[in-house]
Order: sequence, then structure tokens, then C-alpha cells
Amino acid sequence: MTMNFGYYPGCSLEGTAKEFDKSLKAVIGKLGVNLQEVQDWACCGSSSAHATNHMLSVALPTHNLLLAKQQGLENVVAPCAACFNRLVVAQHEMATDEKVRAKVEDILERPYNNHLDVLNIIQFFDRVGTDVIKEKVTKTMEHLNAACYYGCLLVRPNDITKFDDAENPEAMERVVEATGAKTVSWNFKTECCGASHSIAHTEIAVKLSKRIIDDAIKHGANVIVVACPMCHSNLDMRQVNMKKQFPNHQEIPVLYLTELIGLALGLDAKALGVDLHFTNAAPVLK
Amino acid sequence: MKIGVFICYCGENIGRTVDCAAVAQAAAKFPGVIHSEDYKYMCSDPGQNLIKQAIREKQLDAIVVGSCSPHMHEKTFRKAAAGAGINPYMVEIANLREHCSWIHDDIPSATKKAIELTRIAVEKVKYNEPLIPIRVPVTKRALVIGGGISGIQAALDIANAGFEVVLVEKEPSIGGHMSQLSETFPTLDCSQCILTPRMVEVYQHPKIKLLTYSEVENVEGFIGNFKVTIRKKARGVKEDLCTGCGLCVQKCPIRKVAKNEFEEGLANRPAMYVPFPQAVPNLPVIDRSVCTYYKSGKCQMCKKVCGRDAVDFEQQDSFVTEDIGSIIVATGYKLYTIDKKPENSPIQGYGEYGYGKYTDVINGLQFERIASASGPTSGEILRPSDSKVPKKVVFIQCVGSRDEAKGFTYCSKICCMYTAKHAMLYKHKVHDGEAYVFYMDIRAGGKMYEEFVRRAIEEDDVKYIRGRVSKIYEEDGKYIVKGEDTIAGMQVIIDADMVVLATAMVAQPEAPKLAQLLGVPYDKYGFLAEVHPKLRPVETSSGGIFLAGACHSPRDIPESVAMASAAAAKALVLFGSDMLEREPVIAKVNAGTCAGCFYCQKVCAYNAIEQKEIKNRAGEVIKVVAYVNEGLCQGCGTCNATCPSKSVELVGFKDEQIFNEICALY
Amino acid sequence: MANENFEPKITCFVCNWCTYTGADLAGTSRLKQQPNARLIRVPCTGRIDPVFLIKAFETGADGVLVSGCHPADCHYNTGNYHARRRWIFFRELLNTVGIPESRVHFSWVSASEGKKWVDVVNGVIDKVRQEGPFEGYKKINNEFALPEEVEV
Amino acid sequence: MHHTHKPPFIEELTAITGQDPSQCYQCGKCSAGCPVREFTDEAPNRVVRYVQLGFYEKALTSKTLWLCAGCQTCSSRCPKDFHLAHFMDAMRELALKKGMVEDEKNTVEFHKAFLKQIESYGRTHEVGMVRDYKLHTMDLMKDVDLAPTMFLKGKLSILPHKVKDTKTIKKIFKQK
Ligand SMILES: Cc1cc2nc3c(=O)[nH]c(=O)nc-3n(C[C@H](O)[C@H](O)[C@H](O)COP(=O)(O)OP(=O)(O)OC[C@H]3O[C@@H](n4cnc5c(N)ncnc54)[C@H](O)[C@@H]3O)c2cc1C
Ligand SMILES: Cc1cc2nc3c(=O)[nH]c(=O)nc-3n(C[C@H](O)[C@H](O)[C@H](O)COP(=O)(O)OP(=O)(O)OC[C@H]3O[C@@H](n4cnc5c(N)ncnc54)[C@H](O)[C@@H]3O)c2cc1C
Ligand code: SF4
Ligand code: SF4
Ligand code: SF4
Ligand code: SF4
Ligand code: SF4
Ligand code: SF4
Ligand code: SF4
Ligand code: SF4
Repeated sequence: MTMNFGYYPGCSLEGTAKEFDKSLKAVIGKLGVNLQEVQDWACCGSSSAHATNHMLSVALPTHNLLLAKQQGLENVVAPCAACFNRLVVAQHEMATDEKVRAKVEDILERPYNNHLDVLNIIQFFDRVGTDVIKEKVTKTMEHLNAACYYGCLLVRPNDITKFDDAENPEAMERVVEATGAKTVSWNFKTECCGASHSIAHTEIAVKLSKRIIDDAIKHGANVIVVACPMCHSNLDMRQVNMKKQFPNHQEIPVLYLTELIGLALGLDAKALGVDLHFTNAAPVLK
Repeated sequence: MKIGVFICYCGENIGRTVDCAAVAQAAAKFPGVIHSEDYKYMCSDPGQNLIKQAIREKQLDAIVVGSCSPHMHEKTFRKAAAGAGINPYMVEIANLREHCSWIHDDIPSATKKAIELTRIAVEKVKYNEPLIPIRVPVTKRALVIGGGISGIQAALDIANAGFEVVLVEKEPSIGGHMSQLSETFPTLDCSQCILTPRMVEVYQHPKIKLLTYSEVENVEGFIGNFKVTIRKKARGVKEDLCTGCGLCVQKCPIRKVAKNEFEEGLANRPAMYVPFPQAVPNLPVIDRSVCTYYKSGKCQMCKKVCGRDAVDFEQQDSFVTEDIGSIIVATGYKLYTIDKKPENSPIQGYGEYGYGKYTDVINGLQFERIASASGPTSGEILRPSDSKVPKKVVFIQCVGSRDEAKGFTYCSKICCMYTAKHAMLYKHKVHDGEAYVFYMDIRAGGKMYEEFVRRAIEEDDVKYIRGRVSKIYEEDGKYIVKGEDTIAGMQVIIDADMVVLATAMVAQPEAPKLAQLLGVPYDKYGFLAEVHPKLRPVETSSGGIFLAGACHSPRDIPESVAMASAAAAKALVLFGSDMLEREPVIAKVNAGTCAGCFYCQKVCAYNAIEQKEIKNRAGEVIKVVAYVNEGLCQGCGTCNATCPSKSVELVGFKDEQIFNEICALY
Repeated sequence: MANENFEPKITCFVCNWCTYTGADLAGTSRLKQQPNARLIRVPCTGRIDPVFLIKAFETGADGVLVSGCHPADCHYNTGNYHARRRWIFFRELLNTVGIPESRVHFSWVSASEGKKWVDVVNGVIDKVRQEGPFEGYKKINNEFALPEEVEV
Repeated sequence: MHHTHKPPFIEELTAITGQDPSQCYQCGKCSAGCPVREFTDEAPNRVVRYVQLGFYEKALTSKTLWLCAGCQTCSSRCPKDFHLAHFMDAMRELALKKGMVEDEKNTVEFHKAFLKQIESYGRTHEVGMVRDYKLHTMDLMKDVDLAPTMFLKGKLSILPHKVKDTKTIKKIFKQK
């Protein structure tokens, strides 16, 4: 039986986070899941919209939600944590703020017709079923001690995302453990990596990300697993900066959750895009 | 009927927004009103004299006073009326202050409303009838629920006045939270040293019947005449035979099986245990949930060693019923839990402080036990994880208090003080240690309290940091505490060895259940409610039931004791008379029209409606009608609204009265 | 039918222990309210006879508010339970005599909820103001009979 | 019939994301846990404080607004349920509207460049965005070593992905 889900890739998965898209698509094939892309989706506005214009930050995601509805989708998977966050927050705003809703409906010239199930990548795998993943594992990942990194946008604001516990979420651990990997208990799973400052204030992003990486290593991790392109680029790509800035920086591979599952399902690392990382993932590719 | 109307200015309070003279003038024209006047303070002596004089001179039958809420001064004006020779129930109040002048700004519309409110009262009073207060006998025996310091104090006060007291405590020993404390602010005297003698006094007092390990199961009746059923939980030990020798406890092989509640989980206890060495009564109890005998039928070691044959595995819960005149509730508080979010609770828990996953992040009571000479560390300050002396301790105030997101909006009132105490005790014992306190405000409004806090800062060098902590995490064996000093405007990060959270005082989780049993209101937090915050702080809206201590709101020991003595005094006032006068607002049945359907009986919550046979001269029953037991009827009027033939009426709120009020409008 | 100048008349039946005291608290707290409500104090919502409501409309009220203690907080233990059960019947009765349900409002306001009382009162006044004056009372037959015994 | 006596600035602010600064009791928990605290001139709670006291200009010109990473840590831990992150959103919007951004041009330019991409194509296009951003900030040296690798790894596409319905997108931007 195939399970069907709507799919909102978001801009990053077309560009800097290509491997996230690639690995997700590779994995679903193995798991008997079908993703139907939202046609002609547009950008959710990301942090730039919500940092500067509230209306924009609600209107753009709502436009996409309406497209999905129009297409008859009942749920939509948004693998990028930022997109997930923007979509659920917009949905919340539309449901609770009459004024915003009226204005957005006005702009879009369409009534906003209620709720769509927006799922982040962890919730998606949860729906698919950790037992289903477990069953299909051909190459156990038991050599991995994974630090599951959630970042900000999956769990916060908790009253709106309604996803797990804001301070100590454990849903990703459950999915990761289905691959045979062990997970470590550490301090910074929801600490901010400064992603939105990656370009304009690189020094901030580097410093915050370094702190996260060091804590993961200190607690015995040999890989960090992420569920967000922005987290990934900060923790993976910014290690290039870190190595320069801190001569004894200890490297650690950073995998997308989808890549980890893909590896466990016996897929080829290259097919999953693991080669596209900046920090060498070879040590974990046993 | 000749009616007089008296409109009060309440100084400026009513006069500012209501044209009182205009109201009095308008009222003068109401049918039936033959006298109407206004005055600055009707409740004052001159004001009351004015009323009395008018009643006498104009031979008034009834009066209406336009003043503050009837809840304030109805009694005052009734007394004045009685003083002038008319029945006190021929008085109605128009609430021109709380329901008019204080809630409106616009003078014309407020005045118009005041006139209407006065007219309603005039129309109602037309159907008032002279009533005589009901007199019921008083059982001069008190029930005290809860054996903490509040319950102990209340019980001793009443017993020392010569009246019997039944003291019910749900735990195996009395003492409450005070027995767990180390030293107490603001004097730093040893808690158990001052408490234990009182506990013993309770035990030995000839007038006090002590029922520990017991709970109130049912309450019936009313002020002066309660019938209370108490469940005595099975201890597994016969109280009359046991000498408290403790041999059974020593020999119980299931030694460290359960968290020791008294030690706040910092130590373990056996299946057979005495809660703490100074327990009163000093009798053991079997924790059936862990005892091997109850699990597998084996062991019985305790029974074997007991020379008195006091162990009784078959013992069942038993019930006693007591006749009681007054009830004092002193069930105390609980501490906010720092563990993970409990089910069905408004408590969110503090994930950012580690949800109780860090062994050395403890709460205030745990610190009390660590600092207590009789505690698990014999009073040495050692951290629970590795028994090392913590060299840097961080105290965090307002955890769960003043936090509407994760806990409760109220201030717990005592934690500023006990935190200062903790920091001080720590510094007294660990001279080279550092103590930091994160606080938002310091609330030290008591005698010598501010001085106490300043002493911690000035003499004992405790560092107070104004700001709330955002996160605690463990790194290299230290607890990293991330805070902000909002005065300096800088982030403060401390690597502590131990963290003490001043968690909120919260209501006992079962308090609402008990409150419902007693018919006592409680607030949204589960604290029991007094009837008036200023003038009747220990009374509840249920007659004869009083409150003492932390079951009412967060309170420290001095306040709890004062409140307990006040509650005892209230009970003693009740016991000061043999008969009790009650408001005569009760239902009455017209036996002539009553159809005997007994719908009224079904809806009466007080079982006040009985069946009465009406007999003819020959002594034959001709019909069965409803009859209201005056002692039991509380005057809710539900029967009145239910009766299809309008044969049962609530005096004071009869149909005519209410219809007249309705018609007086518009 | 909304009428800007229309000042609705609201008759409120409130219990002595909770709502009346809550309204006192609103006063003590000086919480301003619109001046359109008139309170009739009864010991308990259990005392309220459905006929009171009809009478209120008949004598010119545009809206009625019934308010008492929260469920399970009744001063008289169960009085408001019976009141609530009876409300179901109230609705029926009102329908029968042609009073729109929308003009009758029920709420629970405790002695500690001064602010809530203000919100309730203002809310009801605003709603009734929106609906306009109640003209239907003219049609009510004064002589209507109470239905035969009803289990309430 | 709810009367408030709030100054116009507060009304304007509250209208954007619904946050009323008087709710904040200045406990500082937000600042204590703010990840960018060490980079900011003013603690986030101080920005709220300035607004409470009516020092709007001081608040609107604070660098902190632009250093805020929008991580929502403050909001999720605030004991008063004050959503400081949303307050920050609204303050930034007002600062832009009132032309009061001084020091933090880089961040603003980044956001502008980012949004420009969406407005034009409906999706973001990193190369174009980085180009716009660098042009405006002359911040040319940064990431020179990373960008080529990105190209080589096929992560940066040179041509934008364009959505079909750019009309709606343009409209959203125009009427926002
Ligand atoms: C960490 C800490 C430190 C403190 N330090 C000080 C200090 O230094 N100085 C000071 O003045 N105050 C201090 N206090 C406050 C002090 O503990 C309280 O003021 C005091 O204990 C209140 O007494 P109580 O009798 O009202 O309640 P409790 O002590 O809570 O006693 C209530 C009793 O009622 C029993 N009970 C509960 N429900 C029922 C029921 N349904 N049926 C029968 N029995 C029931 C309980 O088992 C308990 O025995 C401190 C509090 C804390 C948390
Ligand atoms: C500005 C201000 C505002 C306040 N507002 C509030 C408030 O809003 N709410 C609140 O709860 N509390 C308030 N209070 C506190 C309140 O005033 C007191 O709690 C209360 O008045 C104390 O009452 P008392 O009877 O103990 O003392 P007092 O009111 O001082 O009465 C003592 C009486 O004893 C008489 N007396 C004194 N010496 C002798 C003597 N030797 N022989 C005979 N008679 C003597 C005095 O003349 C006086 O009549 C306020 C206080 C202040 C200063
Ligand atoms: S039960 Fe027996 S052994 Fe135990 S304390 Fe009592 S008398 Fe001693
Ligand atoms: S029977 Fe139970 S209580 Fe008695 S000694 Fe054995 S384990 Fe302990
Ligand atoms: S007493 Fe002090 S520590 Fe306790 S809640 Fe109040 S302000 Fe906070
Ligand atoms: S003395 Fe000062 S600190 Fe104490 S209650 Fe009064 S104003 Fe507050
Ligand atoms: S409901 Fe009325 S008629 Fe029926 S028994 Fe009671 S008093 Fe009599
Ligand atoms: S008024 Fe009627 S229903 Fe209420 S307590 Fe008295 S007899 Fe019972
Ligand atoms: S945490 Fe909330 S209440 Fe505290 S200072 Fe920050 S915004 Fe204000
Ligand atoms: S949202 Fe902004 S202010 Fe709040 S914690 Fe994150 S970076 Fe700091």
C-alpha cells in the first residue's frame, strides 16, 4: 500500500539543500510512499519576510497553502524546518487574527478555507512509521552515535508548532534509532545556530554553530543529524570557517535525517547526495 | 404599607456619579413611599439615627436604603430598623455603589439607574414579611482537618478552652511541612525544637481525639450540627497494642524500597516504617504497595518479631462518625513539582531547567532536609549526587510562581524569605562557598524580614542578581546557569555545583474535592476561599467552617499560626452560645395546595424536604405532603422554582417579591 | 436592525453568592460597565423560575441574562445543576412563547470574576443592541398557562 | 466597548503582531537565554523597556533589532507569555517604515535582496541574491572561498527558478 503525501520542497531544496531533496526522494521510493509536489509553489518568505513585514510573512505561505488545497491535497510535507515553521505560523495567524485574515484574503482574492495538515520531516517519518523503517533497514547504523539537532524552528514557538517538547524534544531520536544508530543526550538540541545571520553576520553564525558542534562532540557524538537546510549549512559548511578560525577544531559529519535513513536502507551515499557536503562524511560511511 | 427610603452619598463614593438628592426626590413619588431623604453617611451613627427617627415619627412599616452592597451593610440597617421597633426583615437595600456609582461615569444615566434600583427594592419590600431568625442547638465539638502547624494550633486553642476536638490527619503522623524544616526565618530557630512539644501536647491532650492516617469521607448537616464520617485507613498495625518499639521497622527486610517522603526522596525507607523519628503518634505503618507479604504472601518478619502481636495484615479501613459543631480546614499546601509536566495539570514544568533530570538541581524542601540536623546528611551541606560539599550554589526564586506560562500568576510569598534563609544557612556551614540568588523582586514584608534579607546580603555575602534564569545545563560536572542581571544589563553565567529552585507553594491537589464535600468555594488555583478578604478572612461562605494556614494561600508559619488561632476563636464564638440564630430565609410548604408530587424533594441538595402525613380527625391519613426541615434547609429556593403548583415558597424571595421586582423595571 | 441610539434594557437574574458578589467585586475594582443592566438578586440560580424570564420580556426587557456559580461551585451544592438542567427547558418554553433564544444569555461568573462579569455584561448589552429592541412581548399572551409537570 | 489609554505608537506596534509591551515585567529571562546576547548592544528586554518608557527612538535604532536571529527562544521561555520574537518582528517593521535603521544596513540589505528575489521570481535564487546583497553592501570578501565550491557541487544554480503565477506574488508584495 502506498501512502500519499503532499510535498512542499521550498527554495533551499532546489539549491543549497539539493541533497535533502535528493535523499528524501530516494528514501520514499524504498518506503512505498508517494509525494505529490504542490504545483507552482512559491517561496514561503523565510525569515526575511517575517523579520521585516508581518503581512508578507502570512500572505506568502497562505498562497502556497491555498495552492495545495486547490490541488486537493490534505496534508503537505515541508522538509525544510523554516518552511514548516512559516506555514504553521501563517496558518495560526489566519485562524486567530481576523484582521490579518481579511487583508490576506483580500490580496489573494480568495477565501482562506481552513486547515491543512502541515508536517515537518520528523512528523512525516513518524506517520510513515518507525516500524516500517526498521523493517526495511538493510545496513544497520549501529556504529553511529548521533546527536539529533532540532534547531529553533521545528519546536518553537511551541504553542503554535505543537511539535514535541520545546526544551527536550525526542521525536527525532525515535526515528534515528529506527536505523540502528544510537543517540546521545546533549545540551544544545534546540539551541539557535544563528542561521538567519549566516550571510550578513557570518561571525555570529560561526560562533553559535561551533558551540553546538563542540557540545555534540563532548557528549560522544560522531555524527550530527539535522532536519533543516539552514541548520545543515551552518553546521556543515561553516565548519570550513571554523577550521580556519580555530586550528584544533574537531570535524564532525552532519547528515540530513533523510540521508541517514537512506544509508540504513542500503542506498548509495552518492545517490543520497552525501558527497555534496563540505565536511567529509566518509568516517560515518562504513 | 408605609415605606421610607434613605439614600446614602457614601461620602463621595455614590454622590460623585449619582445625584442622590434627585434619587430621593424621585423615590418620594413611588407608590407606598411616604418618606424619602438623603444623607452623607447612612451607615454612621447619625445616619442610623436618622433612619430610626423616621421610622418612629412616620410609623414606617418597611424601609429601603440606597447604599453600598447588601453584603456590606444589610445587617447594619436591619439592626437599625429593629432598634426602632420594626422587624429587621422589613428592610431592603438598593445597591447604588458597587452596582452603580462605582461602575459608571455618566451622571444622568447613573442617576436614572439608581432611581430604578431603588424602585425595584421598594417594590420588593412591599411583599416582605416579618421573619424571626431560626434557632438551632450547637454541638460544642470541633473537627480540625489537617495536622500541620495550623491544625495543631487550632486544635490546641479550642481544646485548651475546654471543648472537644477531633483532629484528622491523612498521613501517619501529624506535623505537616513544618516538621521537615531545618531552621525557620526570621529567627533561625530549630523547627522541630519548637514544633515537637506541640505535637506531643496534641497527643496527650484529654480533649483531643487524634485520628491519623485518616480522611474525611463525608460531611452532612450544617453549622452547629455537622455529621462527619471519617475513614481510618488500615495501618496494618493495631494502634492499641503497638508500643512503638520499632523492632518491626528494624527487621523489615525490604529496607530501601520506597522513596522516603519525609526526606523528599533524598533517602529511602522500608516497607514497614515510621515517617520520621519524632512522629506523633510514634507508630509504624505498612506500605502495602511495596511489602512483600502483600505481593507474594511471604515474609511476615514484622509480625514474627513483634512481641505485642500488633501487626495485623488483615486490617481493613474502618469508619467513624462524629457529631461536630464547627469545622476548621487546615490542609496546607504542596510544592510545585520540578519534574516533567504532570498529567491533567496546568503545570508546564521547566524543561529549560532540566525537568528534574539533574540530581543536584533540587527544590526548597529538599534543601531544608539537607540543612536539617536530623536529615539524611545530618545537617552537612552535601550535594545529593556525590555527597561532596558544593562550593558554588545558585538559588533561583519564583520558580512556578509569578509565571503564567509555566506555573501560576500569584506570588508564593514565602520563597523570598526561605531563599534568604537557605543562602544564609549555606554560608554559615560552608564558609568558603559562594551563594548566588536570582530574584525578580524581594518580597520581605514582615516583622524583621527585610532586615533578615539584608543580613544575608551584607553580613553573609550572598550575591543577589536581579533577573530570571533562562537555562541550566550540565557541562563537565558543573551546572551552567545562564541568567541576566537586568540591573547591570549583562548576561551572567555561573558554573554551579548545586542549584536550589524556590518552587511555588501550590494548593493540595485534593483540596477542591474536600472543598466540594464541605461546600466551601475555592479559587482557580485550588486554594480555599474566605468570605471577605479583609473583614472575614478566616470564615468561609459555609457557616461554621473556617480556614487556617496555607490551605487558604501561601503563608509562612507566623501567619499560619495567627490564622489558626483566629479560626479557633471563631469556632469558640460559636461554642459560646447554646443556640444558634440563622437567617430565616428558608422554604415553607403550603400543605393545603401541595399535591404530594415530591419533585421538590428530588431537587433539594440538603435532603431538607421530608414527607408528612396529613390526617383527618379520625386519625386516617388523607394525604402525604412535603414538609421542610428548617434545620436543614439552606434557602436556595430550588424547590420553589421546581414546584408545579407553587406550594413551596422561599420566604424572603417569594414569587410575588420577585415578580414585583421584575415589574418595577422599565 | 442595529440601532446606534437604541439603549437596550437588560434584566439580569443573578445568584447572591457568586455572580452578585462578582458584580460587587467589579464595582469594588471600579471596572466600568455600560449602564443598561439591572440585577435581580436571588439566592441561587436554582431559584429562578422560567416564568421570571417571560415576565421580564413582557414588562419591557430587550434581553435577559441569567448568571450563577460555576458548575460544581454552587454555594448550595447542586442548585445550579438543577438550574442548568432547567435551562434546556427554558429554551423550549421561550421558543413556545415566541421569544428568540438569542435574547437570553447564560453565564457562570464566580465571586472572584469581577472582570469576567464586566465582559459578560458588556457583551450581552452589545449583542442585544445589535439585535435591536424586543417588540415581541406585545404578542405574548398574558394568560398563557405553564405546561403540565415537566421533569426538570 | 474596550477602552485603552495606550499611546499611538503602542497601538501601531500592537496592531502588527499583537504584542503589548506592558505585559513584560522585565525579568530578563529572554536576554538570559538569547543566543545573540553577546553580540548585541542592548539586552532584548531593555528594548522592551525603552518602549514601555516611551523612548521609542532609542528602541527603534537599537542594533539588537537586527541582530535578533528570530530563534523564538525568548518567546518560548517568557513567564509572561510575551512573544518577544514577535515584538522584534514588529519593531523591525516599524524601524524600516520610519527609516530608522542606522548601523545594521547589512542585515537589512540581506533581507531586501532576499525578498527582491521572491518578488521577481516567486522563489529565491541564491546567486542573484548574493549578487544583489554584495552589490549593496560592498561586502565582497566574505565567503569567496565557499561560493566556488557551492557552484562546483551544483548547489548554486545560475539561472533562477521562476514560478508561473508571478502575478499573485507581485500583488502580495504590492499590497502587503
Ligand atoms: C522550603 C520551605 C521553607 C520554609 N521555611 C519556612 C520558615 O523558615 N519559616 C516559616 O515561617 N515558614 C516557612 N515555610 C512555610 C511553612 O512550611 C508553612 O507556613 C507551614 O508549614 C504551613 O502550615 P500548614 O499547617 O498550614 O500546612 P502544612 O504544613 O502543609 O500541613 C497540612 C497538613 O494537613 C494534612 N492534610 C492535607 N490534606 C488533608 C486532608 N484532605 N485530610 C487530612 N489531612 C490533610 C497534610 O498531610 C499536613 O500534615 C517554608 C516552606 C517551604 C516550602
Ligand atoms: C496610606 C495608607 C493606605 C492604606 N491603604 C490600605 C488599603 O488599601 N488596604 C488595606 O488593607 N490596608 C491599608 N492600609 C493599612 C491600614 O490602615 C491598617 O492595616 C489598619 O488601619 C490597621 O488597623 P489597626 O486597628 O491595627 O490600627 P489603627 O487603624 O492605627 O487603629 C488604632 C486605634 O487605636 C487608638 N489608640 C492608639 N493608642 C491608643 C492608646 N494608648 N489608648 C487608646 N487608644 C489608642 C488609635 O487612636 C486608633 O483609633 C493603609 C495604610 C496607609 C498608611
Ligand atoms: S508493631 Fe510491634 S514491633 Fe512494631 S513498633 Fe509496634 S510493638 Fe513494636
Ligand atoms: S511483611 Fe512486609 S512490612 Fe513486614 S517485614 Fe515483611 S516486608 Fe516488611
Ligand atoms: S515570595 Fe519572592 S520568590 Fe516567592 S514568588 Fe514571591 S517574589 Fe518570587
Ligand atoms: S515598605 Fe517599601 S518595599 Fe515594603 S511594602 Fe512598603 S513600599 Fe513596598
Ligand atoms: S413540589 Fe410542590 S406540590 Fe410537589 S411535593 Fe413539593 S411542595 Fe408539594
Ligand atoms: S430552599 Fe428548598 S431546595 Fe433549597 S435547601 Fe431549602 S428545602 Fe431544599
Ligand atoms: S522574558 Fe518576557 S517578561 Fe521577562 S523580560 Fe523578557 S519579555 Fe519581559
Ligand atoms: S528571537 Fe531574537 S531576541 Fe529572542 S532569543 Fe532569539 S535572537 Fe534573542
